[in-house]
Amino acid sequence: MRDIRLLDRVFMPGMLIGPFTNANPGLGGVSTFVGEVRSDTGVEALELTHYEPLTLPGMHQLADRAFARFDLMGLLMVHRVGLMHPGEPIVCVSAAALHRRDAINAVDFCMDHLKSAAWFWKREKRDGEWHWIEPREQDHSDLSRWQA
Amino acid sequence: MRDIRLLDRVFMPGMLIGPFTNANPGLGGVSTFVGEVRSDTGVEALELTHYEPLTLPGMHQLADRAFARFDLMGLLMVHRVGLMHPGEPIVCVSAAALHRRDAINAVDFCMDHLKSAAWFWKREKRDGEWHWIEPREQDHSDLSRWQA
Amino acid sequence: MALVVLLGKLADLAGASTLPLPLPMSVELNWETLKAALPPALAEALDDPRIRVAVNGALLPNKSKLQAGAGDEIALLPPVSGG
Amino acid sequence: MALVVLLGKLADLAGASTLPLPLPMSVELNWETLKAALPPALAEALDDPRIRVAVNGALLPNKSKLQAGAGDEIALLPPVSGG
Repeated sequence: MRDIRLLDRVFMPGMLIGPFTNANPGLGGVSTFVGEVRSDTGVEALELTHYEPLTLPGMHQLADRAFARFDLMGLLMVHRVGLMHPGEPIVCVSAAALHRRDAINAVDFCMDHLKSAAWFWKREKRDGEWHWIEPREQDHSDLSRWQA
Repeated sequence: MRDIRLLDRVFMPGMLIGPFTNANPGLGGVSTFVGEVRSDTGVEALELTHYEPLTLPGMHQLADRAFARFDLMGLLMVHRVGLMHPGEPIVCVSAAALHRRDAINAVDFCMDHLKSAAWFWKREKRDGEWHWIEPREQDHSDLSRWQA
Repeated sequence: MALVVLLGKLADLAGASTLPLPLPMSVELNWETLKAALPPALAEALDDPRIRVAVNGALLPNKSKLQAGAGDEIALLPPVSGG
Repeated sequence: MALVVLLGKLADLAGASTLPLPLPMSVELNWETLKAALPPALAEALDDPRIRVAVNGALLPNKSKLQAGAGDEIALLPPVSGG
């Protein structure tokens, strides 16, 4: 079961994960990561821009790589785009597998690649002003973990 | 927010994770693993025995170690005991943190230690007969990942 | 009386998950006298070095140094099951 | 006409997220003529090697070999943001 989506409205991860889990009968484990807009950083709002002809195909290619690399039964990958506020979910990745190592590692893999290699551009509003977010060194080191 | 429990009845992870997420305002990410009784293996039922004076304190000590090792805002660790059937959740571990690496690694750490070092004894019913489950080599190698 | 609690497959060997041991208050149990008071098949299994012992909820670092008596709960703990 | 799509901070530099380029059907755009048709501040930013280019949704392995014309969508893609 594969469910890859870009959403331009607020979503509740529980509404996705319950049906996703039920759609993979016989699974041994489900690993899930939900990222939210942080509220500790003085950010008033976050805007994610995507480029439709690359972003969604890029997420599907990432799902293909996850299915090729891990023994998965299902993969859910949902990413918000547009304007968001602190506390709102940005991303939800959930993997169902017979064995927990595959489920946990697939989510880790997808998160590292979504954050660093997927076609999203982010800007933050602080004190009423918008600032673009640059790539971070941490993201590159996260990615390099998977190149062995 | 710390929520460590043994449950002797069937539970729905979504009923735990929603309130847990809400109890950690300002989080950056929530990582969750849910393990279920597999249905592909011919197992008709699974029984988990625990020894109350060791099992729950052991889970709290594991939570202490996770809080000491990772930068966490909250940790949920719920384990079923008693008689279970295929498709029922056995374990749910959820970690809330400012940064995803802490959340993901804390869940991975807790799962490896819960499976291998916590005080649970499991037996499976196949073809009407109960069989005790022995420790697996895989679990030891999972644990050794954290000893660096 | 002392209470022996048997976990995992040790409960099968004993035919029960608890075994009350009638004991006068004055008697001290050590590892050898405990085993002598248990069913032979169970006693034999207990020397497996992977089997741990807890007295009143506290794990013993070395089960052969067991000291217990009337009123104590002695738990016999085989290796825990894997995933 | 060709359409230039600007992502991330390139949209700020251009003052818009799309720039229509009026072009006769017969004119071919290459990397230099594209830059010449764009606002100077934007054109200057584009030589940053981290900026990628896609034509009609296909990433170019080498943007300096760009070939496009009327009816094409040219996307200018700065590095994506980290976490």
